[in-house]
Amino acid sequence: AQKTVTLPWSGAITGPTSDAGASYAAGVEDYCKYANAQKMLPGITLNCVTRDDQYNNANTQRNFEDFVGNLNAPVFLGYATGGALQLKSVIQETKIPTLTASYHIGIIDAPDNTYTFLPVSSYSENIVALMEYIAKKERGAKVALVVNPSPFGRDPVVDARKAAERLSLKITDVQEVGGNNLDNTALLKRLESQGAKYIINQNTAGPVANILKDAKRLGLLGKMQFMGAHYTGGEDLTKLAGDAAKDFIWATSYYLYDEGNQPGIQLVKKIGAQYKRAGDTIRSVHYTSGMQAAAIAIEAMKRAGNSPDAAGVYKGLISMNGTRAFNPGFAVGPVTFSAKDHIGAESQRLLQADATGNFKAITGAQRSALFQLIHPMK
Amino acid sequence: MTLSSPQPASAPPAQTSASQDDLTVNNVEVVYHDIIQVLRGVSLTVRAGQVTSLLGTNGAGKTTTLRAISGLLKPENGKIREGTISFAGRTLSALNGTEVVKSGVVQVPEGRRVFKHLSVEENLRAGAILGRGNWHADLERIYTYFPKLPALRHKQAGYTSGGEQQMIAIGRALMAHPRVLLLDEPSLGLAPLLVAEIFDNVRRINREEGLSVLVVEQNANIALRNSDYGYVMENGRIVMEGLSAQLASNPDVKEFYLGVTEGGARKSFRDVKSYKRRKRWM
Amino acid sequence: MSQPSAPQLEVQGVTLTFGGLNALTDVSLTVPPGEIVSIIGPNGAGKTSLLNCISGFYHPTRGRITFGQHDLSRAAPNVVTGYGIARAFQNLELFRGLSVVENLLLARHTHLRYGLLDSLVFYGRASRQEAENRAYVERIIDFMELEQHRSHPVGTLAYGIQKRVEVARALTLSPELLLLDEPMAGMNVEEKEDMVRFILDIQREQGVTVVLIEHDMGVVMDISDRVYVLDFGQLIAGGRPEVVSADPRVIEAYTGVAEQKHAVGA
Amino acid sequence: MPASRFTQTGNYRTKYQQDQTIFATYAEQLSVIVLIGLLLLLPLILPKTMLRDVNMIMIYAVAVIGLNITTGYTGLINIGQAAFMGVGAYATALAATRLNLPFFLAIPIGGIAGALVGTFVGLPSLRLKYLYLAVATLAFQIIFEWGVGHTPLLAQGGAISLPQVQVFGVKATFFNHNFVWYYLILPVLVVMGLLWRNVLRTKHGRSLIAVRDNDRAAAAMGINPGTAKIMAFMIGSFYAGIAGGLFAYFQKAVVIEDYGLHISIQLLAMAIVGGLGSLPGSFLGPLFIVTLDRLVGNGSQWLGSQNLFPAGVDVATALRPLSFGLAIVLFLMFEPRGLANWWRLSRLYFKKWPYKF
Amino acid sequence: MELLPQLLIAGVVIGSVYALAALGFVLIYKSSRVINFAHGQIIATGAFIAFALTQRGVNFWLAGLIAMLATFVLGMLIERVFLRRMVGEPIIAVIMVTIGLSSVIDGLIHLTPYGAGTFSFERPALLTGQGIELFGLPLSKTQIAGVLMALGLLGGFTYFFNKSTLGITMRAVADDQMAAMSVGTSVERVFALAWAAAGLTAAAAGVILGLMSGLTLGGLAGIGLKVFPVVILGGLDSVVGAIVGGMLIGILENLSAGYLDGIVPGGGTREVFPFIILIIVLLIRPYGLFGTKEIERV
Ligand SMILES: Nc1ncnc2c1ncn2[C@@H]1O[C@H](COP(=O)(O)OP(=O)(O)OP(=O)(O)O)[C@@H](O)[C@H]1O
Ligand SMILES: Nc1ncnc2c1ncn2[C@@H]1O[C@H](COP(=O)(O)OP(=O)(O)OP(=O)(O)O)[C@@H](O)[C@H]1O
Ligand SMILES: CC(C)C[C@H](N)C(=O)O
Ligand SMILES: [Mg+2]
Ligand SMILES: [Mg+2]
Repeated sequence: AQKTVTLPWSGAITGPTSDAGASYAAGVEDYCKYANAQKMLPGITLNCVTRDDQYNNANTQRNFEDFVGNLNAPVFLGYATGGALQLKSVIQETKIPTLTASYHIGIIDAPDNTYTFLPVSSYSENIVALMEYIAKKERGAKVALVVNPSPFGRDPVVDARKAAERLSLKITDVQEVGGNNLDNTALLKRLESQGAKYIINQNTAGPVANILKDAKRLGLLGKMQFMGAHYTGGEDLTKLAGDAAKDFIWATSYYLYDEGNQPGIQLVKKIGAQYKRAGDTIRSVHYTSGMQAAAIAIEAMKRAGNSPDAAGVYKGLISMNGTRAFNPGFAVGPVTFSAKDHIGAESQRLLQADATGNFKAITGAQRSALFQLIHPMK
Repeated sequence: MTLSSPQPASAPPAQTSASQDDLTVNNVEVVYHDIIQVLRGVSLTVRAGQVTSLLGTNGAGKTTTLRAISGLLKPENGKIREGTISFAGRTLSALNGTEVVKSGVVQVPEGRRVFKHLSVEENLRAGAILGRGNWHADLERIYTYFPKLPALRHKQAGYTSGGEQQMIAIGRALMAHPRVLLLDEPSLGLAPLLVAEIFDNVRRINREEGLSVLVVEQNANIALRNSDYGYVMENGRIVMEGLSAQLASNPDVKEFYLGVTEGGARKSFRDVKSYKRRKRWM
Repeated sequence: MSQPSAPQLEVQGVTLTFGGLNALTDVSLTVPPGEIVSIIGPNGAGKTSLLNCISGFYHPTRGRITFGQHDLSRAAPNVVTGYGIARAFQNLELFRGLSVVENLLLARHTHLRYGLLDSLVFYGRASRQEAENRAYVERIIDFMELEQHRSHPVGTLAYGIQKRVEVARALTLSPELLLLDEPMAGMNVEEKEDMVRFILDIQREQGVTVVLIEHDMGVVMDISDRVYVLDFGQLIAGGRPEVVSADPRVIEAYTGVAEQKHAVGA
Repeated sequence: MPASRFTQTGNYRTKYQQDQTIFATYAEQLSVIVLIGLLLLLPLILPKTMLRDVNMIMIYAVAVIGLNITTGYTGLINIGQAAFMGVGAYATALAATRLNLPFFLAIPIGGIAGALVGTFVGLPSLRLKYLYLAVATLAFQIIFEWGVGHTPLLAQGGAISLPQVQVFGVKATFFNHNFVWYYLILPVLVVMGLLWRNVLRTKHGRSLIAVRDNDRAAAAMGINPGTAKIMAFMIGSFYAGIAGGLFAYFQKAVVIEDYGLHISIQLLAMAIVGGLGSLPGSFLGPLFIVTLDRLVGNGSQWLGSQNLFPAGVDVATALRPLSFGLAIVLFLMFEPRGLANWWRLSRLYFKKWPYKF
Repeated sequence: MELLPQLLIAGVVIGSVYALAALGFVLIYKSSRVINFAHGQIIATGAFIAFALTQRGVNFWLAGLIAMLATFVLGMLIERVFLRRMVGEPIIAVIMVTIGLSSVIDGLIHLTPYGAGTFSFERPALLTGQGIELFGLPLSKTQIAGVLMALGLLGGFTYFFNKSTLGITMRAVADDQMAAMSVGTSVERVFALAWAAAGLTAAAAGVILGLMSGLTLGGLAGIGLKVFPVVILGGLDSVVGAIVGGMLIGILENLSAGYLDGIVPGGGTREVFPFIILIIVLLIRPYGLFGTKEIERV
């Protein structure tokens, strides 16, 4: 008989960061349905549940309790940094393997980090990679960090400082800028007066787009190089910032929609068409990342065989290494996990936006060696 | 010239001739909140060009009567359950406040209610909202009736004294070119001299503009002295009416409203007895 | 200074200014214990302002007000109340949503002496005192003949009754000095007579000193022991009623006639 | 004893002290005992996720009583009650994690911290009225959120995890968490409710109402309006602080988002729907708002699957604020006295039963 | 150092958007003493209506105009359906109705495709290209248009309230509704008009805001919160206060971002600075720079 196993996701389909969350949810849901259609898990029907928590932790918790307490989900797909941090101790207690959309390194830091995993490289690693790139281009360059006023934004600052020290870059300033910022003149003028030449963003696309537009108006785009971690870039950014996004450098582990030759992207297009998603949704990198998370979870269940319970899924996850690494093709490298390694696709690329708003790779897929030095795991 | 009045006023002779421009209240019953009955069949007439006074104890329903006429019951959750009110061929009881003012009946509310934060002049201009005539000229007209006001024109009305506020309130009502003016206790809290001044002014406007006036008063003395005809109201009913002079000599009115003994001497408040004579109409 | 049974109210050279406008200019007067003292004067003369100064709602710009040994010039209203001075307002200041009983109970606030902790447990002290003061309130209700309105929200009562509640509430404070600001405004002769009777009883039976603001010269002349006249913020006369009413300056500024003739007709 | 104490229809009291009682008739006293009995059994019959909602309702009820104290009874509009909850939550979290205090001490510390901050924030109420005060509390809410975000000690708004508690040898775990906390929250709520009910029948309670109705007249009664207002803020935010402390443990971690402006507004909505200035309303309001939210949430899952709406529309997200807002608006328009009024009417009905009125 | 003048200018620019948003607030408060917590949502509605129209090929300016008309009607409807019944109710009840409405409108917008996500206007020809430069600070044409629009509307309304009979009447209604009725004013019409006018200015603010920094529901509606420091500083019932308050808050925000952010770890002081100012203003001068002081006499 068919067993039913719940694959649950809770995140911001609406509310703050919903621009990312809505597409991400679609990715999770569609891949899950696709897995059912493909009978990926023999003898098992997935119950695909995506629930909006409106970026509200109380809702996230409630969803988690429902998923685990009532639906017996063996795995949890989460979303926001705040919710993930709040759930850490509960996850530790319930031993539910968890993958979040937030690539906040603190989620997999001790304590209570046995069962949490990042699907791809962390924000911190994104930023360190960007800094390595800067250091290669210009010795002793002045760098400023502009981050979201939340744990999500602040998190990579510590590692960035450490990296700067090793790379002898100078961090001139760290500023918090949120979604309500309507005018960045003062911010940019200050950064300019400090002589900062590289501005690294850790934010969502909206605030970054506003900064880019103001920088363009102030004629600063030529003088400053703007760059950012995973959630700053992509279609969202070019849609919002228009030509001001030109030359923006973006660090991410994912393949992009216009890389149609990649098998992962072909799958994205196929599934998107099959479930009649809007063009914008399919093009969004968050749709791809949703699929990545779902794919990892489903693969782990598959490896758990006929006991897809939490323990089985955990074992499935940490078996993904060496020859048994999992490569669904959505990100630039294979997903590898072990008891110690909780970062899936560590490799990432830097991409730069051209005049038409398309991001083109300027580096190959690589890991940041420096990051492992400044933030060793366990 | 601003002083010219549209209709030279010679006081109409007696109570007999009914005119088109009489304001008549016919057997009106009013309830608040659908249950509290306050008026129990009130009928009265305000003759064109005359000053009519309406006396009565606290809570008798005088203010309610004025509200019924001026269409201001609704905001207080009151409504006319029975009866009609008509003026100049129109049935006022079917109209809302704005329409009543348009048809020429304007009320000066109890307690004056000037617009505290507006200047004196703006208060008056707010009275000209219906846009009858030229408000510049009207302002001058009001200032001739109340010569104290021009000096205060830019002062905030909230900071003027009680008497001045009463003048502002009456002036404001006059800006709408009413044909009937309803005054609710204009003497409330005013010093004797001011009361006299206000009533002099009302009389003068009544004469010069041929304006009919219905004045509700507690100060029966001055009201009867300055009106042509009067009504006495108690418990939501008219209990007595007559020419003002006749009313003033009625023994009951003397005792209960004018505070004079039957002999004609003023009673002293020091000697009030606990035992009270019953009113004859009760 | 000798200590009379009830303290005496003393207003010394009080000036009150509102942004350039002098509401009161150098006003001095005395209210001896046990008397009924009236303050009259045209509208805006500053009568209410003077009362406000006494009861702590305004503070005089210059000058001093004392009540016994208490200096009132800078005291807050609730402090003044604590000294035994109660007030009924010109424009009703009742707790409109509360019943008559509740309004009067509030006036017992300073007579209830228990702390927040007593309140939290409501046992013993709090409970006992509440009951005692409730009894006191009922006596005032009887005295002011408010029985039938006892549990009605005051906002729904007729204006005249509300005025009476206002006085009753002031009386519930068990004051030594009672300040009444036009308690008879808007009443007809009959109702005024009732109110006068209450005021006289309060003064005679309870020995309360009364300061009364009133426009009805009949009432003022009949019941006052002493009358002060304000005009444009200045004290223009003061003394026995019959003397004051004959003062030409008073006639000119206020009454307009030598003696209030209640003759009828024009 | 007269049988009439069972079905008393009129007022037969002979002592003023009898007027003070909360539950006047035996019938009423009995019904309270039955109610408490039922409440004690509730977790045994309720599905698990609903138990979580009930716990939330009870915690919010504590905060709403507090909000009612400032806003309902004293008339000081407070758009920052969630921030006071937050103060309590953070204080509790610090006490539990830094001082290693047990929960029964850490939670009162939250209350005290709430009261202290509340007293301070209440100071502007000495000068401000109505809307202006409302705006000041709104400002406090925003300053609080910003301040937490800039305080490393408070994890800058990130999670501070709280330890699991152990009561009478029972350790709270993921699976009995709601169950254990139900029995911890319920008594707190009952006690907090009773305490306030007591204050209400004393001079302190009356003085707050007096200040709300007419602060000048209150001053003339010898009440210091300033003290009364500060006291209202103090007690109100004490309740909020206790609620915050409970919430911190209940959520297992403190994060700033749980104490944001939208929660303040939700608390206000609960107070209003329940009935401003009413104790039963403080329970009914949270019950109604949370239940409504759950019903609409579940309902829209079904609706969403019907494909009636354009792509990109999440039905639940649309309908939840919509229904929440409509609930507030409709209550204010048609039943401004809130659910408490229905409660009162139904009680009256049973009091007079079997006679109709 | 030219930083200071540049910060001031940038402050004025953003301040004029605040002023525009605040104007609608003031219009409603001035005539009905209602604080409208749903103003941000009305601004968002206006912006999204304009955006939806441009998406369907309507000319930008025409779309803006239609949006203003639409929110004009929306304002009127809100007054008619919800607020009219609330006349005479306690302040908190009325405030809460507007808070409730803000949720309702939020929900309604979520029912459209515009509830989630970020969008931006196709800039019209007139507003593209080089703007001007002041003290070395380049200003875009959009910004200049915003400032002009704000000043124009605000000037117009100032004149209206002080000089026209209808304007005076609107103030009179705010002061004492019953008295206003007694001289024949239709209080209902005045309220409806105030809400409608507020709606109209809201769409204007929304479109300008959308041009400047993109359209997200949260961002647009959030402006409703930013407006509080503005109106408290300027005076809740003063149109002039809205301009001055808006500009001042804009300037102060920029100054704090320019100078304080360097001192405060993490910066972001502009988010909170206006609210600190708000509290200070409330304590020193609760009725703001230009607001009317309540007359309170016992
Ligand atoms: N809005 C209202 N709702 C309920 N009852 C009301 C309302 N207005 C007046 N009443 C009641 O109606 C009765 C008559 O009131 P009204 O104001 O007409 O009396 P009045 O004769 O003008 O008295 P006064 O001389 O005190 O002004 C009173 O008993 C009053 O309590
Ligand atoms: N709070 C205030 N602010 C400014 N001016 C005030 C204030 N209170 C009173 N005044 C002014 O002080 C003067 C005296 O007012 P007051 O109310 O004392 O007069 P009154 O003699 O009681 O008059 P009435 O007989 O009308 O009650 C008036 O000119 C009034 O405008
Ligand atoms: C999941 C994301 C959109 C990131 C989100 N801002 C966070 O809190 O981490
Ligand atoms: Mg009346
Ligand atoms: Mg006075």
